[in-house]
Amino acid sequence: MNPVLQVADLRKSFGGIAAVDGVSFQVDEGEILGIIGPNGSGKSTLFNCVLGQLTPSSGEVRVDGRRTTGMRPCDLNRLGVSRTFQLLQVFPQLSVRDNLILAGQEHQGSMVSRLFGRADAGLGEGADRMLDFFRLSHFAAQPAGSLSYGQQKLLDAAMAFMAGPRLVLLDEPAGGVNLTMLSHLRERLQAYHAERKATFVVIEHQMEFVMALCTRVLVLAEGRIIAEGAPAAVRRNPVVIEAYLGH
Amino acid sequence: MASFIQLLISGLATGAIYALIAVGFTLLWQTSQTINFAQGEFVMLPAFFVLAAMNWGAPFWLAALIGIAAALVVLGLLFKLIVVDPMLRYGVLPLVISTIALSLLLKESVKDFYSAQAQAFPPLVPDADVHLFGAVVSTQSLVVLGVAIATVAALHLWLNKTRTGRSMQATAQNPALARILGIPVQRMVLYTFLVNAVLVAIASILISPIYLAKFTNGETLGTAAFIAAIIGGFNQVRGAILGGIILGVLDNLSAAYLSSQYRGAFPLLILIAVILCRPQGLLGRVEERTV
Amino acid sequence: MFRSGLFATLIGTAFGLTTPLHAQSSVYIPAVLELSGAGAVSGTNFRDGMLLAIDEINAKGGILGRKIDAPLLDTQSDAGISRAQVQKVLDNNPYVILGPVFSGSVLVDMALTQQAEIPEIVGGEAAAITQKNDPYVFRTSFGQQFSMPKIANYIRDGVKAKSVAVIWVNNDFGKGGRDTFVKEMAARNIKVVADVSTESGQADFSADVVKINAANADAIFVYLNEEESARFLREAKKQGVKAPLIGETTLLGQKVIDLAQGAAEGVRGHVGLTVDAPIPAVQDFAERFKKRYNYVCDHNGIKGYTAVYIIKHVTEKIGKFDSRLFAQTLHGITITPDDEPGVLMEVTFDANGDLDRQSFLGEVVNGKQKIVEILPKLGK
Amino acid sequence: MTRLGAVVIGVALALALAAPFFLKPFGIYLLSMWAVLTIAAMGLNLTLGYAGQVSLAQGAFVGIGAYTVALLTQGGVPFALAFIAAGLLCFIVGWMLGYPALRVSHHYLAFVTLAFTTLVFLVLRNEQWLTGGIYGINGIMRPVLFGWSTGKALHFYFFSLGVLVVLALAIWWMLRSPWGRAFVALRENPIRAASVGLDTRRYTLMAFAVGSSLGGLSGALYAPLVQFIEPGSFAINMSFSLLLMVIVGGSGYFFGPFVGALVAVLLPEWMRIAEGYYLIVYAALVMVMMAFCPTGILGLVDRLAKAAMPNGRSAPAIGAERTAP
Amino acid sequence: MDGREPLLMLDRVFAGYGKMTILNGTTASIRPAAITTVIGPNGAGKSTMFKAVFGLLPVRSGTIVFDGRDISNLPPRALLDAGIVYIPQGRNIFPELSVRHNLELGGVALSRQAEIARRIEAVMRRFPMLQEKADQQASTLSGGQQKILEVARGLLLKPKLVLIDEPSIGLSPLMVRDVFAILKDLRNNGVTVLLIEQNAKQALQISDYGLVLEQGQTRIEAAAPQILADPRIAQLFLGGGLLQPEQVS
Repeated sequence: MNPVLQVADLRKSFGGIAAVDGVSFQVDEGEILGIIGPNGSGKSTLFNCVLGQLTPSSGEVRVDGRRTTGMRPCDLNRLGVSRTFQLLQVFPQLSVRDNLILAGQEHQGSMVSRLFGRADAGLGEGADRMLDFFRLSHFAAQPAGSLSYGQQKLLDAAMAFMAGPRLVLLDEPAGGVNLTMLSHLRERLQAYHAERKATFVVIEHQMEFVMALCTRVLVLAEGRIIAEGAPAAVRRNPVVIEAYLGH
Repeated sequence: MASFIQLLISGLATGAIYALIAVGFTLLWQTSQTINFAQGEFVMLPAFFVLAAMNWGAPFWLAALIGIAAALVVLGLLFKLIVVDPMLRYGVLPLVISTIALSLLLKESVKDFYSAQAQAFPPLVPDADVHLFGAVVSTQSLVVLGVAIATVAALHLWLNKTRTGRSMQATAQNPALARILGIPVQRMVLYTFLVNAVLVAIASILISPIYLAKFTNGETLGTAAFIAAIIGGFNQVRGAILGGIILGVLDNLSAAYLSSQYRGAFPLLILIAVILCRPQGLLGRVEERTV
Repeated sequence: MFRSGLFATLIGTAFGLTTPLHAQSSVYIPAVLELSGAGAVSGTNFRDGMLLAIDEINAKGGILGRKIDAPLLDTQSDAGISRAQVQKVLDNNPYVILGPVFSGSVLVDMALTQQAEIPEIVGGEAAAITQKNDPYVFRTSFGQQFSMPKIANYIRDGVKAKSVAVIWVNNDFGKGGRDTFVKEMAARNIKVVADVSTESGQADFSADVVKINAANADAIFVYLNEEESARFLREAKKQGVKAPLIGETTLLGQKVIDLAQGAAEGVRGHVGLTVDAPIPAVQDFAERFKKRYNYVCDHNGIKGYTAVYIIKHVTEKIGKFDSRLFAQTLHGITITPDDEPGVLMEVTFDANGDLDRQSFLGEVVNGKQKIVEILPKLGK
Repeated sequence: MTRLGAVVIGVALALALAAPFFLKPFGIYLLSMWAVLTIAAMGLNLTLGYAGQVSLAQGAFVGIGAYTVALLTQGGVPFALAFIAAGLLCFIVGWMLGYPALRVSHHYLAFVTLAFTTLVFLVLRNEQWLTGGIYGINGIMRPVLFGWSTGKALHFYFFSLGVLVVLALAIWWMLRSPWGRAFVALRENPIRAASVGLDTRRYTLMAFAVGSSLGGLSGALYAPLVQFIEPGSFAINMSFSLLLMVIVGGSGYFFGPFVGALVAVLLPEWMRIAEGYYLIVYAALVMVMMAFCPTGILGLVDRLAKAAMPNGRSAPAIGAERTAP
Repeated sequence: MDGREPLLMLDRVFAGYGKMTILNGTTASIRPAAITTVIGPNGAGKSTMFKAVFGLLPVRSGTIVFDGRDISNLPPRALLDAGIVYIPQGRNIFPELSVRHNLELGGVALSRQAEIARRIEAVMRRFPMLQEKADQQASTLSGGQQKILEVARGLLLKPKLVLIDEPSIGLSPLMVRDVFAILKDLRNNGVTVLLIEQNAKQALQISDYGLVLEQGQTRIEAAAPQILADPRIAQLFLGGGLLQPEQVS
């Protein structure tokens, strides 16, 4: 199988303190990798380094074999890496449909063709299908800010899929989402994965969610990988329990 | 050399005034995110309070006190209550427009209700010249420099040596934490407005004997205060002082040695350079941003 | 709904503004002046002098039995707004327009008044105003092309200077004066050794005085607005400037002398219009002005005052309110105080709209402007 | 666009076309000034209201445009070419001025652009060989287009109105294209925008450049309208006025600048009934307006309309949705 | 459990940010003169609970009773006066002020200057490290020293209840032990401590009681050893709710 994402010996320190301390792993095509770990274990820093929001202190990141360390987030996205955010990050003043079109439009044509071409950049139908898929069609014309929290989370996830990405990094997709919405979200993610053979990396605290969704789990503590394996095995691993509950 | 010292000393005196105004400006920014585009007019106005009091027959010292008191009420309390408070939660821009309108209002009011003419203003000390290192310095400039330094020093002492002053600093540095500790944040914000009012009133009384009191005086002073505040560091009292002095000296030196037609351009170029290379200002600290 | 409401109000209001407010019993002589902004001092002086004259005339029954209706329109010292205001008054068929004072504003308004054939009596002193063959523009004081030669002659013959430093304010007034002055100096083979530009509203003149002192000129020509003149004089005194300081009306006025607090002693220059002129009518006017407005009138006050009386005289001479005839008559006319006391001094208009009067060489002695020489009218 | 919106636009346009026939030259001049300044305010609304970049340089761009047209037409270049040159020059300068916006934002950017405005003023004033210096440039001719002279007030008004309509349509087109969505995204959340592939750097520069070029085009009309330009007209006060137009009208609303410019051009004239005190009254009114509707007039209309339609789906007067159309 | 009245009681408290509801009817009874540790997975609402108690987040419904008095939605200042002190997560010092002045700001709620000075002296005697560095800028302290400064500052008011959120984050194990020792000492002096701790095992070891939050609801309230021994705790952290929670809308 082809590795979609390869992270090699990644380090990132802030003022002498290593938040990510030599992390290496790879994600194969079609995999759903979960990354878990207690607060402050470096999950978000790791994500931000992979996504180009932060420049790693050392180490490298490859996407489809191509070195992407230090690339701008927008360029990475156009290479097919998309993401969702931990806190709500939709564009509240744009309509739900426009949020989706926006998430795909930069992958279409050039600056000039986007100015003179169609207003929906040819993404209208795609957006409508995505709305359907995430059961958001009813809200298409509403400003995204008027949606409930869980619906906005769904929209956030839908946006990540708009451009047909190679790799999706989901940052706490379940955070703050109520249980009904949560199972809906999980079910939709699984459905999307099944349909498109997409590759996911998920950071999540909601263990039930991780265990149900992921095929493989990495456990991060104090900036290092302390365990790796199938969800059920990781869960029983005493090292992991120790990391979570303290010494 | 003598002329250089001449320029340096008058630059320092002018710069000290800019510093006074810039300090107040940064205090308002720190505690309430107010960019006061009327700050120049705030300096122009108290001189007219003093002149009005003198017209009513008050001796100069009393008139000066009345001027400061009036500034406290009008430029401190009323400014906060009427102009700033209602608009604070709508972000910076509406307040910017409002202070721009306020500057017009103050200018026009002085012009219409007092006079369009420049007014002589009584000096704090009799005018005399002192020779220093081959340069001639008027006692007035020395007084300006002295009082400005003393005022800033007093403010600095107050901010650092009194409990209230430290509470104000705490409010400016971290309002959320200040609230948790029970510091009356709103009252501290009011104090900064009052401090600003006192600073501009003192600046007004210091410069008016030299600049003359005129309704348009604020136009250049306000801009100078912005530039000084930014060069020095928008969130630092010390920075504003440094910025003011750099600006005053630089203005004089560039007018004398570079180009008088473009004298206004040099501080602006420095300003742009500072913003682009060191946006937090020479002494400022980086404002934390959350990603 | 809201927007259409705004538009309706717009049209309504614009109508309201353009409906002539003056009745037949009055004559409409609007004044477009710098009442706010950088030119407010000049504009308000002009206004106060003008209103004094109007009240005097109206108290005596007006012009040809009609009261003067002179609404004030503020240009905010901006040429674009001044143009709009002149357009506004032109829509109401004015008899004559007074103002503005800023030369830049005059230059933009002239095109409109010329087109409408309405005379405009202005306060501007830039040479260009009367060099455009506009038969409808008239000055109230010397243009710089008349005053500068007088100063130049004085510097050559009176001061006997071989070199001169010039300090000027970088607005249209100062730049215009400076350019004319430098030309006159060149014509007289006097070297300009320092040419210092200052900002309007500038407070700190130490750098400028340092530069001027370094130039070591035989004389220093100062062409600044009043407050700046005062600030400059104080700095010059402080730094011990030795060379004689020569200036124009804006250097020798009583206002400057008061503001400079002793630093104006010994300053000399040419004064076109001054309340200190040794002419009883002028001093009498100055007193009335001071009594009414509680401040000392400057040359702009005299401009406003005399402008109104010139209108009165010419109108009474032609016997009717005819704007074109007014302009024709004003060209080449000479008005003496005997004909019309309100003009204060004998004045002659030439074919370009420039005027000619006596002027003065003055000096500041003991805190007062002392006239040391009366320069005759050029035409004599 | 709702039917109500279309009706309001139609009525407004009809009024704009009919009004001058009921007005004397002064009224027409004011309307022309409104049309010309609306173009500049529309540009600033793009930079500030849509893309979220605070600029105090718009007045300087009006100045650059005005001088470009004045100098070129006096040098014999046809107006149409000079007009395009003004827009193009401001586009380039605006693009370059956008670079600071990539490094700093908010008040810092405001001060950089404020400094730029003052520098432009100093250059216009001091480089007399080129710009005529403090004397300005007088006698700027109004253009003759295809044999049709715009010398008369009424003709020039229709010319300005025409340019305004064409430019407004162009901007409307741009805002309804993916660019408009991108600008709003840039304003609301630049980090998120980058994560969906938006080249925030390029769009920021583009917002600055297009906004500035509208300022230049406005200046290109300002020069022949007033027929006289001087550096002082384009000092910081012009930028302040344009900012006021955008904020008072409603920043980020498509028709905000139209309303804002109307207020800024007409309000001082209305206030002249307060005679000598009119500027005091005007300033006080602006302060009151900011206190009571800080989101601008259209923001207020929007709010009222939403209050009137409790289902939250607003269909108020056109342009009262603060998003890309 | 002993028969003493609880010092702090939460009764079906709802609170959250914007559209997000974090506390979904949280209920708790905190015993006086004891350490109670709040544990639970991330996002369970632990910090939110503290903020709601301390008046930093509006309580949408439910009541919070302290010392027999309803304190729901009182401002922080009133809560300080009532005897509650809150020490949030992270660094909460004024870096540019001296250590002494940082301490002093903890006493703003006291009116008498002399009293504050006296208490500062007392606190400094208790923490000699602070005495040593009294006139240095607080930013020169190490992370653990800063935490001690924060705790010491909180003690200036002689509070009845201390809310302390994740004091061990970013501290070395040695430092954590010091901080925990201070908390134990407080409890021994009659102060009630409510503690949030990621390091659940270690925290529970010094605690008298434990409180387990999940999804903004209280799952277990019991004596600390009992919770330590509960096999469900590991499960709670590593997935699978304790109880199958009812649907939350």
